Amino acid sequence: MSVLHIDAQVVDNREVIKDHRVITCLAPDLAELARPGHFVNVLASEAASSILRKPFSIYHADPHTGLVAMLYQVKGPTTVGMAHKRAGDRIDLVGPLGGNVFEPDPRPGVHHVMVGGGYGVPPLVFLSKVLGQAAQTPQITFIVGARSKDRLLCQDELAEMGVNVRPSTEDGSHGVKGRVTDVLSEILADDVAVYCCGPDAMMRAVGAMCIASGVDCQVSLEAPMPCGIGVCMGCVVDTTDGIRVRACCEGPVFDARKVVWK
Amino acid sequence: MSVLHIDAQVVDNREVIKDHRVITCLAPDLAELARPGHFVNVLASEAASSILRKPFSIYHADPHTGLVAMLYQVKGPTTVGMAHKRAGDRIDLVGPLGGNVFEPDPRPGVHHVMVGGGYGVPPLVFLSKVLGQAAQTPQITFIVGARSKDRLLCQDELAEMGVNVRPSTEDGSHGVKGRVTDVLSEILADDVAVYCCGPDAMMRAVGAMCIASGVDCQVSLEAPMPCGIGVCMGCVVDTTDGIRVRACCEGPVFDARKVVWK
Amino acid sequence: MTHLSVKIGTLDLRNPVMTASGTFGFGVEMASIIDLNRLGAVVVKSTSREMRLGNPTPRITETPSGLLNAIGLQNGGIDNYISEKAPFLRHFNVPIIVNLVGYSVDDYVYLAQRITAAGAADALEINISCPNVKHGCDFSVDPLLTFELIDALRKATPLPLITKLSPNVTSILPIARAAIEAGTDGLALINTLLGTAIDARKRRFKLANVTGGLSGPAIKPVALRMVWQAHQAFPDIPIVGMGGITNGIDAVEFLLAGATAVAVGTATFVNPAASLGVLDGLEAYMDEYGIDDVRELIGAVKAIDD
Amino acid sequence: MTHLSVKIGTLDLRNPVMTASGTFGFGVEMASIIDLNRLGAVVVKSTSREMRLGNPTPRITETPSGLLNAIGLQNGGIDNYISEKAPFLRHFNVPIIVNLVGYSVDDYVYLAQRITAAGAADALEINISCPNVKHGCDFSVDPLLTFELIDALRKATPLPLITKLSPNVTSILPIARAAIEAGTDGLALINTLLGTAIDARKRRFKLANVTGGLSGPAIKPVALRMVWQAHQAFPDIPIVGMGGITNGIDAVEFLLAGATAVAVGTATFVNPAASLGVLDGLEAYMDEYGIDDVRELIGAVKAIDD
Ligand SMILES: Cc1cc2nc3c(=O)[nH]c(=O)nc-3n(C[C@H](O)[C@H](O)[C@H](O)COP(=O)(O)OP(=O)(O)OC[C@H]3O[C@@H](n4cnc5c(N)ncnc54)[C@H](O)[C@@H]3O)c2cc1C
Ligand SMILES: Cc1cc2nc3c(=O)[nH]c(=O)nc-3n(C[C@H](O)[C@H](O)[C@H](O)COP(=O)(O)OP(=O)(O)OC[C@H]3O[C@@H](n4cnc5c(N)ncnc54)[C@H](O)[C@@H]3O)c2cc1C
Ligand SMILES: Cc1cc2nc3c(=O)[nH]c(=O)nc-3n(C[C@H](O)[C@H](O)[C@H](O)COP(=O)(O)O)c2cc1C
Ligand SMILES: Cc1cc2nc3c(=O)[nH]c(=O)nc-3n(C[C@H](O)[C@H](O)[C@H](O)COP(=O)(O)O)c2cc1C
Ligand code: FES
Ligand code: FES
Repeated sequence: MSVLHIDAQVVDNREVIKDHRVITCLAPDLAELARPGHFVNVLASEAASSILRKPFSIYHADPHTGLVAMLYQVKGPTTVGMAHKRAGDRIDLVGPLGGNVFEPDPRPGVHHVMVGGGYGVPPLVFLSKVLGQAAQTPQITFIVGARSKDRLLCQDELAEMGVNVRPSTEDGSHGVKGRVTDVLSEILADDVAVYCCGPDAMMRAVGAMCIASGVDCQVSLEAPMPCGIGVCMGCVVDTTDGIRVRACCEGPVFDARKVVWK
Repeated sequence: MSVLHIDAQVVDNREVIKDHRVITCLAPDLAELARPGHFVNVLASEAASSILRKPFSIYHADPHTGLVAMLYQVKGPTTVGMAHKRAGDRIDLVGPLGGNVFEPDPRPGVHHVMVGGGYGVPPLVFLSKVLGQAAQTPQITFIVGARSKDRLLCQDELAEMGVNVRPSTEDGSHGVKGRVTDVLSEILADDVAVYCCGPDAMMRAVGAMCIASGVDCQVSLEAPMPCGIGVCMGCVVDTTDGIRVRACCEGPVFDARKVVWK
Repeated sequence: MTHLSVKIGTLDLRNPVMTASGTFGFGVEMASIIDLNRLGAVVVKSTSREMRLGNPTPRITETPSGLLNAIGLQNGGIDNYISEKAPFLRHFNVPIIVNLVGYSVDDYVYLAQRITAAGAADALEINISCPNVKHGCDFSVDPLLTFELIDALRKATPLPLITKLSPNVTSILPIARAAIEAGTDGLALINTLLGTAIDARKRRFKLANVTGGLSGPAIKPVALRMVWQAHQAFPDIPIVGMGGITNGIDAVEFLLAGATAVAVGTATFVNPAASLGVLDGLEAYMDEYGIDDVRELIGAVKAIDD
Repeated sequence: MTHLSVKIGTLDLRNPVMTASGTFGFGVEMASIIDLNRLGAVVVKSTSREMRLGNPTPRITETPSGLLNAIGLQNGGIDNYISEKAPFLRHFNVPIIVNLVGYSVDDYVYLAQRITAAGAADALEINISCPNVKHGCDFSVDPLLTFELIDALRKATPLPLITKLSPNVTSILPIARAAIEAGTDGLALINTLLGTAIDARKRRFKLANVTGGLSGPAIKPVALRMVWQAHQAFPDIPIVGMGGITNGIDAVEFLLAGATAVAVGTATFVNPAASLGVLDGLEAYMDEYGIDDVRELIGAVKAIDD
């Protein structure tokens, strides 16, 4: 593991949808190492009373420009602090973190299906981008779920990338009315590999559906990540092997079959 | 006592000499009430681990524009936080505080002598300004001390105000080489009233000199001011009456004769 | 209509938000800043038999998310309280709780009798736990002494008694039990945690008194734990919870842990109207969650998988 | 040349900065992030007789300037330590201190004997103070049990023994005295303060275990006070001070209070290289103030008017 502690320069920070922003910073070494599923641990500020770093998935990482971006929902001390940053300010990052990241299914001709909700979407956008760079452009479907149209993330970007975007909204204001599983159920097939990140309930439902259909499904779990480097045992998740493993080191991406949901 | 809790808008924040800045904000009610010697208690930030407010003398207060300014030395959590503020940001103030402020000597023709060092200078600038607004322009001498020329505060401003500025520097790089007391000793006379604010050692020496010469001297003491409103008893100073009084309510300005120096 | 009132013994509080002793003076300065009549009760600074000058300065210093104080109970003494402070406070329509501190059972009994005779309070908070004075803790670590003290006070006054415990003990339960068996009407917890701070550059303690009491948000987890422990052990005794309460949500946490009322201390230094902010926040919480009676919250915390 | 080395019993430390048990894993992950050889010692996670899964999740939550943890001593057990962790750690040129935890004197003696026989540590830290496991505190609040435990360990192993005390007591001195009389070579203080946290909106505890141990800057004033108290009472016994140490200045404060060495815990979560940052900061302080030997700092704090 090669973990960097970086005082990166913010180059951009903007709102994308209500309460959700993208912060872009210059961190060439991180941009080099980052893989889809990796996250960084962000420090609110040295002087803050909230002392723990908080984890954010890497959304974009470009080794050529050295830029790395995270998409975040503004909710607590760390993300409020992030929202205040302007171009030129510094941001304190530890990363890339994650001992097990998304593994593209190596089967030729496999149909990659992303299922994302909320701030679970950005790591899957990163994954789609990396997959799209393969010599043989693969088939990628991206199911994005949200409560309503204005909460759907990364729509334009995904459209531009040429992936097959399948939005679903609970209120039917855009795409299929319903949940991501309603869309997924139509797509599941033997040649499909599923990659899922979103709220627990979503991952659980998607995982169960895939397991039932015998389809491989990788889920990226959310757990508190006090250290992110494997030393605090605060992030553990129970696995079907009857052991408790660290989401930061043995995850955050797990085979859905291994996860014991709470 | 009328104490305001204000979420004021910052309109300007600039460095004046190394590590010293002036922050100006819009606070009309405060500008109305503020008198020389009053201070405000500033909160670093709600999310900071340094929870106490810190006191800053009012440097400028203009009831016409509603602007209030403080001159501060950047040294710890609160002042670093203040230094980061930009025009448009908010600053959280409680004030005006101080139960006893500078009382202009009412004798006609009295020679007002200010003796200030470091961030003790700003409240005396405010006092000079207020005195200067009297119908009969009074005689004001302003002795400013510093280690060297580049540490002297408010020079241009005082010159413009038409007060008699008498700088002294320890290294002799500007004005009299020596301390403020070297200048003061030449000036002390029966018709003089002294107003002093600066480091403890300076106030002690100035106070002693005035007492020896039978000259009235008001000193503005520095003490930690956890609440500033008289309820915590953290700011007490010993007086020659054998009691312990609150610097925030019975001060911060005291008759030098009353102060028991530590 | 939201029901906010609670009872501690025979003391009726119109709402559960009071001030913490030593952080509100004697209410005089605060009266020009906030409307005292909106508070559940005003708890004044510890009052002793004789006037006390307290400890030498510096007696306050900052620590991360906390405040260390070694004020040492500076107060004007009981005569001054009765002749000057109480008459002022009686202009308001708010229960007054006087926090008493003494060196001996005699001192406390004397103070209680004076206050009772003068009608200068609606309840007494018995401070057996101040860490900043010599022998300030003898009572607070010894169940027998605590029993003796509260028993004597119980016989000396009909006023409701709230015993304020020290958190600097292995377990608060034996002390709490002693106070309850002796007839206390309520418990107040917690007083400050004993701590110190050192200036590395000067190589000196930061407080003239060497040690001080830690308050503020830093101690909230410890305070919540103790309130919960006391409430589990003695579900029928009203508890005044305090330690780092800054807003309405903090107050709700203490109520859920088992407090019947809460006190706002250090937060008043940061925001002079903090106590009213806590009250407003509590009401807003009750509105949001459709809670009609604040008493529904008391002790209502559940385990995570319940 | 600056002299940084200190001794705890027969254990030589090249400098006084070590890691706090439970915040550095078994050094494996850290070895790829920092140079372990620069540390005074590596103290590993508490190790028990059998493998332990620890408490259910969530077992960590944030509090103002602090961290509440209820990990509950998850570890692979002594066999795993000896066969897998120790051989890895032995590749480094740094003293290894194993933190032991058990349910009984027998457990501890067994663990000490296994470690000693395997040469799998240079010293033992005896954790009698973990607040997150049932009966984790029996030893730490009882001087007689503490004596019995340390006495048995003293007879069972020649390795230096460091007894880690709980801060959740009325006074640490009787426990410290018992450990010293039984032959401990040093004291480690403090472990975490017992606390809890409640989610007001969910009306549930934030930790599955209900209570947890508070660490981080919030507890530094309490930790400094205890180190100072222990050093005043037992000036000859080396103390490993910890509790909120984040930088070199914090370390200097603990040394001044009377610690011979310091341990960095929670700060490692915030900054993976915090322990080395503390060491660098300590050296910078010594340079700035012209201190040649770190031992000059130990217990050198003075009163304000001294
Ligand atoms: C692997 C992984 C990847 C993730 N990726 C993303 C992502 O890409 N985008 C995204 O938006 N999120 C992501 N998350 C979730 C994100 O890490 C959390 O939402 C994070 O907690 C947000 O931090 P916050 O401080 O803004 O808010 P919160 O952590 O929700 O803040 C509230 C917390 O702070 C405490 N608190 C509040 N005020 C204070 C105070 N003054 N002092 C002390 N404590 C206080 C509260 O008790 C509470 O615990 C990811 C999580 C994981 C595990
Ligand atoms: C009446 C009066 C008027 C004054 N007027 C002025 C003025 O006009 N201009 C001016 O510049 N000054 C003025 N001062 C002085 C000013 O109030 C102090 O210098 C003030 O302490 C500066 O605050 P600070 O937080 O920036 O730095 P400091 O208070 O010096 O910061 C250091 C303090 O913060 C603590 N600390 C540091 N980091 C943390 C942390 N992370 N968490 C918790 N605690 C921490 C330290 O322990 C230390 O106590 C005045 C003082 C008084 C009494
Ligand atoms: C400056 C200060 C002075 C205090 N004085 C007293 C006192 O005189 N009597 C008392 O019982 N408690 C006293 N306390 C303790 C508070 O009443 C309260 O128990 C403690 O501060 C915890 O609450 P908080 O974190 O909200 O401040 C004092 C606390 C502070 C900060
Ligand atoms: C997540 C976590 C796990 C801990 N595990 C242990 C442990 O297994 N054994 C032990 O003796 N102390 C344990 N501790 C306590 C630390 O070693 C240390 O005593 C305490 O955290 C105070 O130091 P700090 O404030 O620097 O973290 C743990 C602390 C934390 C935060
Ligand atoms: S976050 Fe600390 S071990 Fe995973
Ligand atoms: S600052 Fe609190 S009484 Fe003066």
